[in-house]
Amino acid sequence: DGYKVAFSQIGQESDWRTANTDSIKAAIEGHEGWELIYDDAQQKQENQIKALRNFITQGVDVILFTGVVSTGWEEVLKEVNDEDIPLLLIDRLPDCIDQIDYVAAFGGDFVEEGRRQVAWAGEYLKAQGRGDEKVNVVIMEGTTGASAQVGRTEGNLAAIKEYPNMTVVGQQSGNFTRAEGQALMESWLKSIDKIDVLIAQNDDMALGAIDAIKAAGKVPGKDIIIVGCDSVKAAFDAIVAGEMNATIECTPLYGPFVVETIEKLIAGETLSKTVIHPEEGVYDMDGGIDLGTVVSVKAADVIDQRQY
Amino acid sequence: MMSDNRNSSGRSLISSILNPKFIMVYATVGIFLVIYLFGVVAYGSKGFTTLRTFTNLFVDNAYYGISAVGMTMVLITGGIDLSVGAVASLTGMFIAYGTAVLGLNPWVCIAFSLVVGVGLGLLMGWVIHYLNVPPFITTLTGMFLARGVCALISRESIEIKNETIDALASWKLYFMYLKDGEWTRIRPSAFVNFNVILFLVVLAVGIYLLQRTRFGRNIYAIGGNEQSAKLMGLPVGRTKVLVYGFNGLCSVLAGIAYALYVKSGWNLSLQGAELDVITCAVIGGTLLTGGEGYMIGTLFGVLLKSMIPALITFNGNLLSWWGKIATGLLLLLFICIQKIVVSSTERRNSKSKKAAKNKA
Amino acid sequence: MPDNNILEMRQIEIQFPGVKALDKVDFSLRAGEIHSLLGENGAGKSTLIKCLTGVHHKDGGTIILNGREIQPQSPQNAIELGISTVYQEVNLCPNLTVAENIFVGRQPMKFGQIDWRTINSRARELMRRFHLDIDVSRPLSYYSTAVQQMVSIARAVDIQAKILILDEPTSSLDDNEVKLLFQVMRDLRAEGMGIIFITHFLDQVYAVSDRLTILRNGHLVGTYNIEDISKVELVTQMVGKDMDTIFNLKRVDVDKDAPYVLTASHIGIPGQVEDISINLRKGELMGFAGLLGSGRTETAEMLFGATKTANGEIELNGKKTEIRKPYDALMHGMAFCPEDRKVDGIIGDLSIRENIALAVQARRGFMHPLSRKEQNDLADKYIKALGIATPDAEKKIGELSGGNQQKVILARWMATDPNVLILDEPTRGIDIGAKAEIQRLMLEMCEKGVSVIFISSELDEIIRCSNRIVVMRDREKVAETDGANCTQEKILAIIAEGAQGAGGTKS
Amino acid sequence: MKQRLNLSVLMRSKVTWAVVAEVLILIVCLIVRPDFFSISYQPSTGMLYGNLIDIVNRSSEITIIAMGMTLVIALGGTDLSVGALVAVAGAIALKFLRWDVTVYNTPGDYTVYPFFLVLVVPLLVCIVMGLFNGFLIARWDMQPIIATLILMVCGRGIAQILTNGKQFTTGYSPFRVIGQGSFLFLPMPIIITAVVVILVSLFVRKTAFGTFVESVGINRKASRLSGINAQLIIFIVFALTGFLSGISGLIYSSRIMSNDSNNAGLNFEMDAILAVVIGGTSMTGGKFSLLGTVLGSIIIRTIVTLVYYFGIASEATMAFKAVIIAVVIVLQSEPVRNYFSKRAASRAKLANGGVK
Ligand SMILES: Nc1ncnc2c1ncn2[C@@H]1O[C@H](COP(=O)(O)OP(=O)(O)OP(=O)(O)O)[C@@H](O)[C@H]1O
Ligand SMILES: Nc1ncnc2c1ncn2[C@@H]1O[C@H](COP(=O)(O)OP(=O)(O)OP(=O)(O)O)[C@@H](O)[C@H]1O
Ligand SMILES: [Mg+2]
Ligand SMILES: [Mg+2]
Repeated sequence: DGYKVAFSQIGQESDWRTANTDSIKAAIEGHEGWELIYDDAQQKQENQIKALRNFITQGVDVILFTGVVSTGWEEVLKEVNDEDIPLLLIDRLPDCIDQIDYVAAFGGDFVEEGRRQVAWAGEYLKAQGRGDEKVNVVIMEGTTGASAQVGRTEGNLAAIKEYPNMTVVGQQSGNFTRAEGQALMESWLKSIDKIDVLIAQNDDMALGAIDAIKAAGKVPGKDIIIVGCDSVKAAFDAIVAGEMNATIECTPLYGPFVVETIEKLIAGETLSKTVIHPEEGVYDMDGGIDLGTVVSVKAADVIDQRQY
Repeated sequence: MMSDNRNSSGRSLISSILNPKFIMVYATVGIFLVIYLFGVVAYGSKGFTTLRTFTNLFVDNAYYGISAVGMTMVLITGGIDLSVGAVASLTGMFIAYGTAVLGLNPWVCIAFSLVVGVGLGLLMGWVIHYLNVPPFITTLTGMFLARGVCALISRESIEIKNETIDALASWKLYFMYLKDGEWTRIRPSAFVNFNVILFLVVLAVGIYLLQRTRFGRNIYAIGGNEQSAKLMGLPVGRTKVLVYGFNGLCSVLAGIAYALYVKSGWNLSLQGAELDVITCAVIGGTLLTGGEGYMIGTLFGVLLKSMIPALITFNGNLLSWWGKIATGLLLLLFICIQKIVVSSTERRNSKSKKAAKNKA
Repeated sequence: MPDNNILEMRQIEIQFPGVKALDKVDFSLRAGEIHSLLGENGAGKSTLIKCLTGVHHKDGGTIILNGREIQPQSPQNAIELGISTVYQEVNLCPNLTVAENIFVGRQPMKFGQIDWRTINSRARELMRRFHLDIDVSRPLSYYSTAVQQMVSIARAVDIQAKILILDEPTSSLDDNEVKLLFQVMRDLRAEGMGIIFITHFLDQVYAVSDRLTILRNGHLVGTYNIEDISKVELVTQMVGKDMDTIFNLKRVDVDKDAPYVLTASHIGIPGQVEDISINLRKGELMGFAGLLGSGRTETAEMLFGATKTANGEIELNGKKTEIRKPYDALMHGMAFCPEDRKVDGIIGDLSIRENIALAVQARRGFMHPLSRKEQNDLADKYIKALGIATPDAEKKIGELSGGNQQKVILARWMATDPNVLILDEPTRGIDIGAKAEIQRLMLEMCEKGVSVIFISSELDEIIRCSNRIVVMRDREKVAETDGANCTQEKILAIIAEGAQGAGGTKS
Repeated sequence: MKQRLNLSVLMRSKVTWAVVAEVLILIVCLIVRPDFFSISYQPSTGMLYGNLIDIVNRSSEITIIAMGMTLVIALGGTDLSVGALVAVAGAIALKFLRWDVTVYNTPGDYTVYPFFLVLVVPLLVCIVMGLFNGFLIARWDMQPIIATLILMVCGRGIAQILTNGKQFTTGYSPFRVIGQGSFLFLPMPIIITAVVVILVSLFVRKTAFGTFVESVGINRKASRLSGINAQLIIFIVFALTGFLSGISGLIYSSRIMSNDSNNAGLNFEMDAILAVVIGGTSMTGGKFSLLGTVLGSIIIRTIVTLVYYFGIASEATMAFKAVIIAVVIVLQSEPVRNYFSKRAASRAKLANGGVK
């Protein structure tokens, strides 16, 4: 029997997630001697718990885990610990991370991403010489309660304080979907007199909003600055077409990291427990905006290398 | 276990075991066994045959089961309740918010949830019966309301950190065996927890209520023909209101079980659970037209429905959506069986009508 | 009036939207009497008792039970007050067992649990009292309507109330069963119970009751001792016309050489009805006689394609025809008024107009709709022709009385200009006036050359109207006789003989 | 007198209460934010622009489905599969537009298969799925709610598996026209909806189809015995509902130029049923009102739009919706209507007496 790697994935709710799944699947299935047991929980916590329990029954060798919510994993993860199965936490990390044993944790920094979104807009305005102009910002949130929404909102709001010229005039949920992003933007354009910046907590909502902005007779990317998140291919296209301004990367390509970690694990190395954040970029129309932790890259330059 | 097999003579015992009204239950059990056997053959080597797989069916689905008990009653009256998932979710939220944010005693939260859940159930029952609003619409509104309140309380998932809850959640009864004079857990460990016990208790209460009390028989009568039940002098209004109240209670208990299961409250948890619960009951042989259904059937319905995702996970390579498709097919299969059984008993009925008539 | 009235209803008024169902009606019942309540369809009989049992709430008047004024709120309330009722439509739960139907709501309890053993044994005893030896632990739906009717009577009797109400309990019982029921009623009377009995069979009224009350159009006509009123007088009081004008009907003569319009040879469904052959001439009225459950309805349904025929073939106007569904029959000029008009006939929430136009429309297909004017014309024509009592054609058919509903369904089929008209118990549950009216219409159709198959459980009306009579027994056609010189005795003899014959050869 | 009586008849009608509810909601808006009602012409897109337009525009998907749902409910059933069919239609359309997708491609203004296939295949598949529902219900006498639950459960799975769980995007401009184009100064979905509503109404009311549906819904057996082909009627109604769900799915996916099998049509079945019921059609079957349904659908969308417009926290959306629907439904309930109509009648009597 091969080395059994079990992966409990949240679901297939977006392009990002699909890319994430594909990356990990490809990496593990491509590795000689490894067998992947994959479970997709369809965005349901209970399904994930069931899957984890099932993995234990099957006696897998290592479990990759990302939780649909941040809470409520203690019990089942302890069970995993009890059975001495190494646990690899990826992407969305559980709140109980301090109380359980894991071999490594790897995931995006949602708060930082949220901060970057606002910071990009702020710096961009400064670069345009509009640094002192009063601008109205709307924040289009993701599905309420999802850890990405919680983290990014925290980052968004914290960063807004750094830019006194920005005022939040709207903050509602577009549920991470294009359709709702579109409908929400449509309404905002009517209820709010002036919108200068749209911070959309994922690219899908931003892409939806672009259509609504066009329908309102405004020019997306010019009249309204649009900052998305995730950096999916469609967002790159929109940026290159000049309809969107920037997207903050949140990479789904965990495959290489996962393989490396598991190999180390098999080799018997001890791993550090500090949470590792992947290197992520910021992509925009022209590049060169300095956000402190990262400098933005021109989207058109890298669009051909994008995998998802 | 069932109602009528307490007949005095042996002849009637056999005849009541063979009573066509139990056929659907047998069908459920039969399909369960077939699929279980399939699992054994296909994934036996992966650990499907372990006791753990079986106990996990209970441990992982106790909250569905608890809710399905109440739902079965509602369905037998000929009604439907779409609010169960939302009420359960709301219960989790009350417990999480109450203990984590307000620092209340969990029992206070549970008591409060019971008042709200049962109250909402009773209210919906009242609206359904006395205002004559269809159950589908009434309970859909109830679902919106419960979800809405849930989201108003908190939109983030709240972790439950409380000693009492922790103790309840982590209490487990392991299956042991004697090895070298010492009790050892079987491997992979199999256990039952508080939720399973709660489920079995609720199930027992459900059986008792349905088969051994006037209240339960009134439920069947209402499902058989509400107008007749009324003319027979049965307390139709009261019974219906109480049934929705009881279902509210079950939803709250399911919510508690779910909260113990995930130890958190989240406003989006258990979305779509109502249809899963209804599916369990239907697979268990309960008719949505009312008047037919047994708790035992529902139990097997729950086990059957939860075995499908388990099999998909054992396979480990299928898109989980195949699970959905398999559930749909199972439903189809089941209804076909139901159809065949019903039409064959009807045929038998018409023959026996002839016989009875001749005798008379 | 002697003062042992256990029940007095005074000046009862009930108003339904658009109808005054009861207008200042008085009614009284003594202990130890059987009191018949009579009246045409829609006279308000059922309404009066439903008012007593709390189904409807009265808009005026007082009800006094044992000297105390009561306000029954619900049937439950009425049972508590000692009033036990068998309603007009069977009101039991088909999914519950026979035993449970008898005891539901008042099950004997033991140790906080229902005592199933007692329920079943007591139910078995009770059914034996009605000479029914059936398995009481089977669901009610397992048994025929007659058994169900008996179960519902058994339940009402077992409640041991002071007042027992029977609203048309005999409509689906055969003679023996009716006799049995009367015996039980007399026993109960002897025990001092007051019984209210509603029926459309006048013979039964005379057979069992002590007094009778007549209602007409929601008004009280009067209360009489049974000895004081003759049948003729009674009918006159009920209908407001006298008996002769009602039953002045004549059989239609048929040409002996008239062509056959419908020939069925050896049709049947194994296990249900077998080997039925009939041939029907143009303009002929063929009566189907037989006991309840003898297979007449099934034969009619087979002819009309309502149930699929397994064997045999049907010829229409000399041509072999496949009739697989009612639509086929309709297209071949057949028409069928089903037995259970509430369940199989009326479309309750549609208007009279829509109900009348339905079959014509079905024949044309939905892509060729009748215009509103055509529909109105049809409706007006038949409302007038059949004397349907309604303020206008837009009234919902569900709100009409039974007899008028039956006429609307007849109108639905007459509008299609059928060659063959099958009427299954068109007069069941219908008052004498309407009954005569329907028979008259039937004969008129024959006169116009329509062939009619007429199924009825009342031999006298079959004999009165039919040209030929088919006698059925045990799902078989046992004889065919000429209508003109046939008597009740002769048919009964055929049925009885068939019984011996069948018993001899088959078992 | 006549008029007074009519008032009491009006009070008895459920549609009246739906109108009252919608008007009340809008009056509240008018008081709080008069600018809610402004409509202007948007030269760049050639469309009228305003909240009211949005409400009608965004209600299109539900309205179109609810046309079919009205007939289904008039038949005494419910169709739970419509939402899943929306997802299926979108998935197939995008699959045909983007058959070339292997990994993640740039959405260009092109289509892989001819455009008519993109439109026709999803609709055909939806019709077939509708026929499947119809088959289970008409031929096997299944209860509609259960029969359609099968596809509700499976449908989304089928959509996911068709697209292998991926979300495709397209830039094909003819496809964009369906959801984002304009005609006669109005957004295309409004036009499509109007056409659907008119065609369905004509089909139902100018032929005898509507009467047959009501007849079968009230008493299927009696209808059959009267010569109506009840099975055919059921087949047509479910196939039509499938077809309309397909149209709705095309509009939905054209609005976002992508398929989204997770979210497309999510809970549409509930909204459509609500729209029908608020519109005054009884869930027990029988008489129905298509116009009422349109109104019901608009009421539901008005609520959502208001939530967005007034910036009501998204947390409150559900509760807000619940309260409004609860009020409408209680107002429409039989006892309440009877109460009002009795009062109207007695007031009419009083007034008459007063005059005399
Ligand atoms: N629920 C109701 N709503 C409106 N009208 C009704 C209702 N029930 C009965 N009616 C009307 O009241 C009148 C009396 O009806 P009722 O049923 O009492 O007649 P009946 O004497 O029992 O007739 P039958 O011999 O046909 O049973 C009829 O005109 C009937 O149409
Ligand atoms: N729906 C049914 N289901 C089962 N058995 C039935 C059904 N209808 C009739 N039967 C049985 O079939 C037999 C023939 O019934 P049918 O109705 O044809 O007789 P009938 O002569 O018309 O009697 P009736 O006067 O009661 O209508 C009866 O014994 C009856 O019990
Ligand atoms: Mg009556
Ligand atoms: Mg018959």
